[in-house]
Amino acid sequence: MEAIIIGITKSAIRLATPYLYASIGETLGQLSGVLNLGVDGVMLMGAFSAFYTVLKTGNLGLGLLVAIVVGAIFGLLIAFVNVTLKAEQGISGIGFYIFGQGLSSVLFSVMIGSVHTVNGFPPLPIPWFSDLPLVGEILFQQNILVYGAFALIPLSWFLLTKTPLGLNIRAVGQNPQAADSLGVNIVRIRYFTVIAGGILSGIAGASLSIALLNVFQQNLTNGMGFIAVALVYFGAWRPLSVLNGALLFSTVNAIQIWVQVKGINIPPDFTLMMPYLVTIVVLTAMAKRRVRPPAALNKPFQRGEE
Amino acid sequence: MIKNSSKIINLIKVETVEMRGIVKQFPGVLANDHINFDVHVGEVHTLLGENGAGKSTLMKILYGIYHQDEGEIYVNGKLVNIRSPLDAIRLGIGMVHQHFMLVPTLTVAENVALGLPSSRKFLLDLDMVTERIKELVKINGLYVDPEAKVWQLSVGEQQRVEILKVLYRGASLLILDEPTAVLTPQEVEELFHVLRSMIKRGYTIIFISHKLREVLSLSNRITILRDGKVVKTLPAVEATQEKLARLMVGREVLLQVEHPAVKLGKVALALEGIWVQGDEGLHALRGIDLEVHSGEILGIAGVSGNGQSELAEVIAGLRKPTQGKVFIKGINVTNWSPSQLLDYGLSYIPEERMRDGVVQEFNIEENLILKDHIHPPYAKGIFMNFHKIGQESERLIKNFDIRTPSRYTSLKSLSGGNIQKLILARELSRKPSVLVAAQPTRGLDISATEYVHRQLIEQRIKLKTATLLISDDLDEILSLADRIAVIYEGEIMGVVKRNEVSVEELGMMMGGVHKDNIP
Amino acid sequence: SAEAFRVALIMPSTINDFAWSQSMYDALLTIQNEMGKENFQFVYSENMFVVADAAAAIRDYASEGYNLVIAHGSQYGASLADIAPDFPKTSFAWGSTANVFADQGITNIFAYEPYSEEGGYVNGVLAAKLSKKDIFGVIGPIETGDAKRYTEGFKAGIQAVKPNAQVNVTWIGSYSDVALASEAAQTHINAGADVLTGTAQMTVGAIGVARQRGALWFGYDVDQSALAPKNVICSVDVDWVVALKPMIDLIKKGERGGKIFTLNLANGGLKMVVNPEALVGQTIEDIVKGNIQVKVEK
Amino acid sequence: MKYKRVREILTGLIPIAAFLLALLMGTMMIAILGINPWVAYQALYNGAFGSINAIADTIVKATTLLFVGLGICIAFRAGVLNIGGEGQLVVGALSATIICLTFPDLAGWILIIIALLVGLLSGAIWGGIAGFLKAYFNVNEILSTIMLNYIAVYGMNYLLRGPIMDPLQVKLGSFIPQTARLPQAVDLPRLIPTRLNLGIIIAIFFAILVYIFLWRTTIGFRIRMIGQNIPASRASGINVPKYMVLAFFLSGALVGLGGAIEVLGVHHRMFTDGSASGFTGSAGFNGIVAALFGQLHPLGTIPASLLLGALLTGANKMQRVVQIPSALIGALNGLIVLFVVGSEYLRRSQARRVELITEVGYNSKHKSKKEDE
Ligand SMILES: Nc1ncnc2c1ncn2[C@@H]1O[C@H](COP(=O)(O)OP(=O)(O)OP(=O)(O)O)[C@@H](O)[C@H]1O
Ligand SMILES: Nc1ncnc2c1ncn2[C@@H]1O[C@H](COP(=O)(O)OP(=O)(O)OP(=O)(O)O)[C@@H](O)[C@H]1O
Ligand SMILES: [Mg+2]
Ligand SMILES: [Mg+2]
Repeated sequence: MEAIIIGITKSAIRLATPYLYASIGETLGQLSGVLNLGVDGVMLMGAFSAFYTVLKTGNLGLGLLVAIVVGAIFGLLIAFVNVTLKAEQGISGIGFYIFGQGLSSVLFSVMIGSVHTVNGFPPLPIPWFSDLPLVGEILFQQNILVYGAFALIPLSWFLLTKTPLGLNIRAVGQNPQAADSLGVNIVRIRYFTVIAGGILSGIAGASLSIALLNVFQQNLTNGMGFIAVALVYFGAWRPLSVLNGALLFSTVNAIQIWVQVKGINIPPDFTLMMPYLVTIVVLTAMAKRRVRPPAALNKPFQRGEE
Repeated sequence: MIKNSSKIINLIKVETVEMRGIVKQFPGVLANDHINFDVHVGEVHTLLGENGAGKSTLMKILYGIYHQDEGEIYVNGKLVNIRSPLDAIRLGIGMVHQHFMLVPTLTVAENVALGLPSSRKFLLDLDMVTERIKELVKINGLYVDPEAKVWQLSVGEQQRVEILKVLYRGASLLILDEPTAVLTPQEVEELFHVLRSMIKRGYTIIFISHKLREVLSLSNRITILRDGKVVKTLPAVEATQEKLARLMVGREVLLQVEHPAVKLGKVALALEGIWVQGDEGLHALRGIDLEVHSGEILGIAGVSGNGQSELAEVIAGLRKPTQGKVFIKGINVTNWSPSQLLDYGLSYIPEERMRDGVVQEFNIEENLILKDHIHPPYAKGIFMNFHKIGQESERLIKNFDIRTPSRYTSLKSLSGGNIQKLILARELSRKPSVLVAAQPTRGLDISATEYVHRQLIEQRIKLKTATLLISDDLDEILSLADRIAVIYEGEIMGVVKRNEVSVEELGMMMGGVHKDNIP
Repeated sequence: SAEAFRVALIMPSTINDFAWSQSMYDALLTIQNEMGKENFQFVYSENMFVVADAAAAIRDYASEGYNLVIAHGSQYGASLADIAPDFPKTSFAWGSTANVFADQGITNIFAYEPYSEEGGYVNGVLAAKLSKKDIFGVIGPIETGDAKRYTEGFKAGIQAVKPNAQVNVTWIGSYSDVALASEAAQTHINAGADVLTGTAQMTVGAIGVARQRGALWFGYDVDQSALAPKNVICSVDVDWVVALKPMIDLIKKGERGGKIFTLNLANGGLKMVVNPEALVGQTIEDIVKGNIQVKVEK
Repeated sequence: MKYKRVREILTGLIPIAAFLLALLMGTMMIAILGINPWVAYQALYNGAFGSINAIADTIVKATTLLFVGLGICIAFRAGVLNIGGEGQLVVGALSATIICLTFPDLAGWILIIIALLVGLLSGAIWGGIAGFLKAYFNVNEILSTIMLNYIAVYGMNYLLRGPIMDPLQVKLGSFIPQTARLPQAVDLPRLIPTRLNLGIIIAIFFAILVYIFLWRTTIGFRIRMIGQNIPASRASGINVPKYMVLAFFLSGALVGLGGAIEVLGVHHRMFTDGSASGFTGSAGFNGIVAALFGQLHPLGTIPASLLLGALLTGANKMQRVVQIPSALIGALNGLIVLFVVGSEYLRRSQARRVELITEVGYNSKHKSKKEDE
């Protein structure tokens, strides 16, 4: 029994890792009023660039760095289109998704050509903690990017609630006119959050290609970016709830696989359906909580227009 | 530095501001047409003008929200280029906007701290901000709890937060765009008290209001705008209400509508023991009993935030009572849907005009039929009858004198007064048997106000409409209502005939003294 | 010189998917190298997972007078049956299936079908012999087509050697969800499996896990040992050449279609590619290094 | 006045300029891969319009895009984003297929009508669920539609692997996850001897219908109203949740119909490759783009769908001719989307300036059209 629990929770944690990066990134953007549906595209670019770097240099740190840079560049482009060009965010996001997916595949075809594996970040047991019973094995024998993903929750919470920047971010997403009238630079804040989102999406991709799966293949993320966006709504723009959402989704998925492995007789299609079904049902059950999206979400800012 | 101002704020001193030949063009409107305007330290300079005259635009230019197409601005004699609010703030200019600029989900302290560097660099220092705010509150007597979330505050309190924001930034020139529009007489008095003491301490104030009595009592100088041009600048001592009105409107205006008595019909609207929950969850109405006869205007007086809004919403069917019944023309309409009520002859002039009254992206024609588009003549079956809609709109635009280039103009580009006229046109043209009018003249200029008042009276005579008039403006209630009900913390302190009550008595009731306990 | 034989290939995934599509692409390359560029030319459309687009491609190639148009995906059958009659001079090939639409009076479609189960069976037997724990994990895309047949074969192979061994099967529900495939592998290993296998391109994720956690892997489609030299024991290489060569000859002879080519162990269409590095290589290395002393009684 | 007219036309050209700019970027990418862009783009053009078949394929692709785009228009106007197109297409197609397989003996045209209606209805329900969850349970529609897409796909895989799998497949033992071919009787009539079928006519008919619905009927008025201001809608007596569900319902209905028509018009059977896109070709997403290119206006979406359809069809030809990695086309399409959405703001602000040139001479007709957009 214990082994099963350990197995499932470890699976869940691995599965949740890329979602955490991407979802927190998206949360930042949305809190400041920018919706980005292009997460999946950026994840793919991050995944590819990190993988390529590691394949060529064997340097994991460098791979991660490259993913961060690529993510930042994409964040910059997304910010430019959505904030400066005030594009309809629902659609520009789709554009970035298609673009990132296409570009990463082209680069893969011309620069690598066929599937390879690399040695990704190895498990990094945390001294003392990793010896704890149960939790030790579950939580403290993961690789560094997994730790990073979970560290991100308190960090982002702190940023949003305890720092002036966080205050500005929340204000800009709720009432840009008010923030602007107090000299807050709306554009700068939104560029910041969106670029940060890009970076985190890049890392999310890297966590797949150089830490968890250690391979790259065209469309490696297989739509994870969209789930990540969905989880932001599940988490109602609160890092902790985003974590819950990611863990819920991933745990059900882990159980789902386990059910199949155990040969329990349900058509696989139905077990595969579960994570998605459960997520909706749970959220529906939580309908009572009246959370409103950031008032200015998906609304470009124009000084002087209420 | 200004003496006796708090040590925690260092004021940015403004001696003079001069705006020369300011021009601002909006699609279809010349909002400011070569305006010259100046203000000197220690004075209250009032901007007066009808809706759409260009007051807010001029001030938004001074505050860096718009940039002028032509003209220069001089601060302390130096030519300045104000590109953004930040520039204005740095120059010691602060603005309290006509439509509040607060983040409702944040606390007062957070709203104040917004956009300021933190003393603890990368950490918020809300405690310190809170301390300073308390300080400012003491010095200026603007009471408000720094830890409260803004959405929980009454309009008056929000007003103070806006002023605190400005003071906190060390501004010494305050632009107040219609600060009193949303305040009760008491609150206005308090505010003026604060402002006067600030003037003594070397602040300078640009004041915008439509209420002439206020203007005369506060201002040193008055500048009147019309159609984006300066009509005249004169010392307050040389001005009278009548004179100002004439200058603003360009014709005689009677500031008091005559109020012929009509014999009342039977009860059209009745509330029985109505209890209602407010947004904060507590009961906003606690057992309200009211009767309004057809042909009667019942005024609801009270300090804002005592349940007036909830009262209006309950009758309009937008809020469900937890207890009690509502009757219209003898029928129990409790829990009827808004649409049922509309069809049953209820009209509603909402307090939150922009939020509940109009659709900004729709054009004027569409806004005129928001409520009746499913009924003939506007609809043929499920189809809209644009021919009829066009005719009707043109008629209403003409009759209610809505100033617009065309009925296809989008509502956004109308000024406050015209928007209210549009709502009035829509609601009254429905020939309602019961009309709920919440703050119907808030933010309207005198001619528009006069217009609205006349309409309400006429309605009462012609259609025998039963009108529930909710207003923070006691003068308005006194000049329009047949009977006055005073509301305090969700309860009715008493219902009195207009000509049988003194302002003092009303004041006491508004303060929570029940009618029967008045000596 | 006689003009070159021209082939067009339409495939659902990419030429480097390390599975289904790549195996066919490699086959055509092989043939080209044998016959020479001047005698054999081919073009391809990859990622034609959108069936409507594939149909357009098929029609377009046919109208450009290619000798053979290969629709390398079972989902293309229907479109093929629509298009083939309009181009009686062109030959079409469809896989993997045993259906040439003779019932519809169509004569210019060849079919090819790997007996995936045979390869699966061999892998199963080897796996059974090598497993210490007698628990096995299979990771497939969706329970259908070649994946299904391969899996059935693999099971049968196991049963033959160890009747009461336990074979756990997981279906990923997609050909591309690498993350889920790798998590499935993890779970299999947690459930005690020490030997894994699977089909379709998303299994690269699973191979990575086998490599990381030291489980044995049995490959399918192509020789997958490159992905985990120490873990991939043996791969079933689907050698489409075995079907294509005779097909091409028939066409040159003037036949247009109607024949079904099977790829099995008998005709070498399925090749068992043993990875010299793993196990064998390991053992040799150990002996050479002296890690293993082989003692013989004199 | 003439000057204004010119400016208006120039403004209208902005998106097209952006489109060309994107192609220019693509040119560079292609050149970098060492391929002659001119040849590539020629192929692109030929693939889309080069032959009767090419044109037919373009239009066939556009048909589905148009149906989705129309659904998106309605949703957008109601202030909601429906990215559940993929799932709604699948559900619509599946249900239509099942109907045809269950009642093969019904007269062709009756069966066609029933199948299309069922497809429409089930798409509507699939969309309606998202609307219902949003309106009454405060579940964000982006989340629910994404989840519903996956649920639809797994449901499809289940049905096609078992319950409705082609018996022949079982007999042959190749277990290809697809249904039997539908009775010839339910094939949508072909307009010319190509894959071009009645579908496009139906789609255009519905485009006009949606236009009339949104701007000429009271229900459309209300849907547009809740999209702009919910409190005011409530105060005006509109049952906002009800109309939100309705909007999603209608949105899904159009998409579902699109799916049904794809089956009856093109594939004549249902099949899966494990994902939705094998059947939909990602029309569920591309339709959103089409709607935007069409200014979220039903009539504008017609040419937009054709353009996008041409692009996607031509792209495949481009791959065939110059043998570039197929993904490059994806990247290119992405660029085009980005450049066009990016240029939107420029166009708007330009349009506003043109407006500013003069307010006189309102021609009510011309103006009311403006308001539509
Ligand atoms: N952002 C804008 N876009 C277009 N027109 C505008 C804009 N802001 C103001 N206007 C127009 O400019 C004119 C002046 O508006 P402004 O708000 O300055 O009037 P005001 O004097 O403040 O009126 P009120 O007393 O109602 O506040 C009005 O006709 C208004 O319609
Ligand atoms: N990437 C893909 N997208 C869509 N369909 C695919 C894809 N890969 C394979 N298929 C289809 O699924 C069926 C089985 O493919 P799969 O990859 O499972 O083959 P396999 O199990 O590796 O065996 P073989 O390579 O011998 O077919 C094939 O007929 C093919 O049409
Ligand atoms: Mg104003
Ligand atoms: Mg294969």
